[in-house]
Parts: sequence; C-alpha cells; structure tokens
Amino acid sequence: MKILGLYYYWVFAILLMTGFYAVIAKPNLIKKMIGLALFQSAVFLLYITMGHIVGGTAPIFSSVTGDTLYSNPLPQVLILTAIVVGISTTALGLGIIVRIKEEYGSIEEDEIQEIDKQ
Amino acid sequence: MTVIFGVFLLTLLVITALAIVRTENLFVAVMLMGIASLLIAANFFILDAADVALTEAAVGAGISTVLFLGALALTNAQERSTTSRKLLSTIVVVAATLVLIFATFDKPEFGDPNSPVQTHVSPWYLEKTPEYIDIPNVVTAVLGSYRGYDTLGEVFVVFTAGIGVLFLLGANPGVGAGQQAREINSGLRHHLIPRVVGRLLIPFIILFGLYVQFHGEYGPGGGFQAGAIIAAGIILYALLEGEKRALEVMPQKFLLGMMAAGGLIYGGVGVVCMVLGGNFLDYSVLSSNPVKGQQMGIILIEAGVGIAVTGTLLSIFHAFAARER
Amino acid sequence: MAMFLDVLSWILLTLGGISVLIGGLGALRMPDLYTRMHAASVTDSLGAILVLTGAMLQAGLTLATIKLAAILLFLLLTSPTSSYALASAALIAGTKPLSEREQPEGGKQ
Amino acid sequence: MYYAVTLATLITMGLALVRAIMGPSVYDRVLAVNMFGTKTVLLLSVIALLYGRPDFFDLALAYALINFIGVLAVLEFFRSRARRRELEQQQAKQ
Repeated sequence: MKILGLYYYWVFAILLMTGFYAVIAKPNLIKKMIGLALFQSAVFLLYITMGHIVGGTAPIFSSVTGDTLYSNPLPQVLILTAIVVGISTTALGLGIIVRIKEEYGSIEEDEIQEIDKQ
Repeated sequence: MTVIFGVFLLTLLVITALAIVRTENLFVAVMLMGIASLLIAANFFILDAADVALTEAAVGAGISTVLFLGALALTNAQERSTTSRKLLSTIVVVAATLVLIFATFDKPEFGDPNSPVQTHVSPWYLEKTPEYIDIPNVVTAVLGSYRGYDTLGEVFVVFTAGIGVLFLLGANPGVGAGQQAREINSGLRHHLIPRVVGRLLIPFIILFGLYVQFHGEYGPGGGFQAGAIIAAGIILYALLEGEKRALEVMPQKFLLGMMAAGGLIYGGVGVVCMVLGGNFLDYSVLSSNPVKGQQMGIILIEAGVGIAVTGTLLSIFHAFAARER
Repeated sequence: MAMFLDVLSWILLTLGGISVLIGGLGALRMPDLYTRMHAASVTDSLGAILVLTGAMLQAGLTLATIKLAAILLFLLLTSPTSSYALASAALIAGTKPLSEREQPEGGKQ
Repeated sequence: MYYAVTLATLITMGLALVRAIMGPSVYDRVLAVNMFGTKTVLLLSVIALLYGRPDFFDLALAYALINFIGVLAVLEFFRSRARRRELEQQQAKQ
C-alpha cells in the first residue's frame, strides 16, 4: 500500500518534469503549450491525490451510501475551477502563437529570435 | 483494488506523456493529449473527484482538442527537429525529477485521513454543510458559498482570457476573408450521416448541459461543467453546419454579452447581499430563511458562472475559426 | 427471478468484457486501417451493448437504468457515425484498402 | 465480476494506446483515440457500479457525448486543410 501510494506522487513528478522538458527543450511554441498543459495536469493530479481518503467516497451526500467517510472537497473545488481557467489561459497562449505565426511566419523559437536580430 | 486500476492508468499516462514529448508531429501530440486527458479524468474518478472528472471530460477531451486543432490549422502541424539544448535540458529535468521523488518520501501516506490536508478546514465543510446550506454536493457548496470570492476571481480570469483572445485574434478577421474563407469554413455539410446524427444529438447535449447546470447541487455538476458542455454542443453545430450558421444562431455580440453578463450576475448577487445588509457574497440574507437564501445564492451564481464560461469558450472558438483563410 | 437476472447480468458483463478485449486485440493486430476499424468498431458496439445491458440489469429499475440506456443509445449513435466519418476521410485522403494496394505474402487476389 | 470487466477494459485501453503511439497513419491514431473514448465510457460506468454510486453515470454520459465532438473536429480539420491546399493549388495555376 505504501509503495502504491508513493507511486501516485512519483507519477506526478515524472509527468510534471515531462511537461517541463517540452517547455524548455522544444523550440516549437505549440509544443511548449502542450508541455504546459501536461504540467498543469500533473499539478491537478497531485491535488486530487492528496485530497483522497482511503475507503472514502466522493463528497456528495447520498441516500444510497448512508453516513460514510467522504474525501476532501476542497482540493476538488480548487482544481475544478483551475481546469476551466487552464483552458482559457491555454487558449490565450495559442492566440499569441497564432499572431506570432502571422507576423514572423514561424513558430520556432530560434527562427523568431533570428528574425528579431535582423 | 481500485487503487491498482489507478496505478495501471497512471502507468499508461506516463507512457502517453513521454510519447507526446517524443513525437515531432504536432497533430499526433494533440491526439495523444486527448488520450492523456481521458486517462487523467478516469484517475480523478477513481480518486473520488466526480465533479473534477466531469470538468476534465468536457474541457480536456472536447474543447481543448478543438482549440489545439484550430491553432494547428493556422500554423503548421509539423515540428522542425532541432535539438540544441537536449542534453542540458535532460540533465536539468532528470535532476529535478529525482529531487521531487526524494521529496515524496516525506509526504503523508496516500489516503491517510489524518494528514494535514484533511484535518484543517475540510472536516468543518463536511460537517456544517447540511446545517448551513443543506445541499448534498459539498463541492458545489464550497465552490459557491464558502469560497465564493475565489470562484468570482476565477470567473474574472476566464473573462479576461476571453477578452485577451478576442483582442489578439478578433479584430481584422483576415485579409482573404471572402468567398474562399466561407468555402473552407463551410463545415462538414456534405457529410450527410454525421450531419443527421449530429443534429439529432445537439439538443440532447444542450439539454444535458442544462441538467448538469441545475442538478449541480445534488450530483456532480455546476456552472463550469455545464458551460463547457453547452459550448461543446454549439461547437458541434459549428463543425457540422459551418462557422457562419453557428454565428447566425449566436452572434459574436451576443456571446460578448454572455461573457459580461455572467460576471455581472455573479458580482451583482454579491452587491445585492450587501444592499440587504449582509457581507459581500453572504447569501444568507437573500431570503428570510438563511438556508434557503444560501441555496438561492448558489443557484444564481452558478447560473452566472455557466453563462460566462459558455460565452467565453464560444468566443474563443469563433476567434480561432474566423482567423482561418 | 432476482437470482436469474443476476446470473444473466454476470454472463452479459463477462461476454462484454471478452468482446471489448477482442476488439482491442483486433485494433492492434489487424494489418491495415480498415480492418482495424472493422475490429474496433464492431466489437466496440457489441461490447458496449453487452456491458451496459449487464450493468442495467444490476442497477435495477431506477433513474440509473435510464441514464445507462441513454449512454447506450448515444454510443450506438455516435460510434458508427465516427467510424463512418473516419473511414470516408481516410478513403478521400487516399488510403486504399489492403487488397487493392498490395497483396499480403502469397500473392492471392 | 465487475473486476473482470474493468480489467478487460483496462487492457483494451492499453492496446489502444499502443496503436495510438505506433500509428502508422494519422487515421489509425484517430481510431485509437475514438476507441479509447468508448472504453473510458464503459470503464466509468462499471466503476460507478463498483463504487455503489450509480448517480455518477452522468460522467459516462458526458464522455459519450463529448468524444463524438473530438472526432468530428479532427475530421473537419482534415477536410478544411485539404480544401485549403486545393484552393492554393488552383491559385498557383492561375
């Protein structure tokens, strides 16, 4: 059980850093946005993992389940809103990328910097 | 046992994430992002977060894919392979991963009911919700009432992002926006079968969205999810019948109005609370019975959230689609 | 009666699981796009029918059953439609079915 | 018994993921994503029963509806891209 629980956190670490790798190593701007989206997802996963209680159920009172143990509602609220905010900010980033493509004709970071130097 | 399912899904998720970073075809990366989103949502569900899984379902698998494809259509779908910083980045990332993994050993055990996360405000929320608000879904109660300020802020962030996208892409809708653009944006109108089935489904999607909106106090759901689902339904209409027809149904001005109205409803409820003698967003004063007042306030602000999210997501979609030429 | 329904639902669920698995194997092992699509979509529909009917029998006659029926209905509408749309898009883009493109080893027509 | 169905679905999800990563064509990947979506619907329905919370079928319902939109968006993407190329070629000829 201990290892299984730790595995959730390890996946968080690997996912976070995979997204981070795409952001820092890939020159393509859309790839960077995809990496950022992965990064976000990793954080969401961490919050929800921490809010889970073994043997608990979703924090929605139900006549079917009766009085039982409920998982933590607070991280769920934070992440629920964060997902919608995340997609809005991703859209904003993509909008900026589309404008960059229109102005520079490229979405590769190094090419854009070349053009800027001229 | 379900935790083992979760572990399996997480392993698939790691494989997907590595494949996303490795592939140089951005279209493939977007497809794999769709899969990653499904996996994450299934994990949320296994970890008892039904509301979050519903949001991720509507946003991650539907709208996110549509937006990324919209951006790819305007740029190029192939990544140029240059790997100048590959070694340095790999070293940094591996080192950071190891540090993070080392840190996990100090974390409280997975699912421990006595960990610091579980012992501060959350028991109070779970204990007092039947008394103060009396709705079954504690997530909605926390979202709408206890942390109402937070949610108001999130609505404004969504609104701001929508305005930002409109500033970037909305003005000057392309040089060649004429006959040609209209022809490209005509949608899947010549595919009869998807069109018929889609037309059949769209009312049900919107009905389901409304169900999610107004059932949010009793089951998984609420304004954020409903907004995303309704927006997805109208995006489906735009995909099938073309941009122009969808804009005739809901013109850009109307969508802008929705964006603003959502935030205004939310803020307005707060101001009404102040006028009636309570604090900002303290819904208890809305009715003679404080519990009824809380429920009323939550329904109103959830409606505001739903309207704002629908308007914003659709505006963003149209801004991307109108740019295509 | 309840016992009978229980056994029936377990049989349906098991068969559903098996057909889902066969669909997955088919999608992985078949030689070209259209055969893969065939394996995936046919067993998909069958698996969905079997699993969801089995689940309906388990859930009993409640709101949950109606929701499951709605899920099944939507899956039966959308899954073949997306398969059709995918196949037509692939065909228009020039992906030929295997028999026309090349013979698998042995050269039989 | 739910476990058996869940296990079969999970393995199929794994197989679909292999297909999505291997490709070879983009259409194979779209097929895999679509398959993955339907499998998630089944998985969520069965796990909702397993948890004894049948009110969570809403989630599976949402997936069944949203998955369709994703696939159609991909096809519209292909169609408009092909159409644009065609128009560009026509303009180049003129």
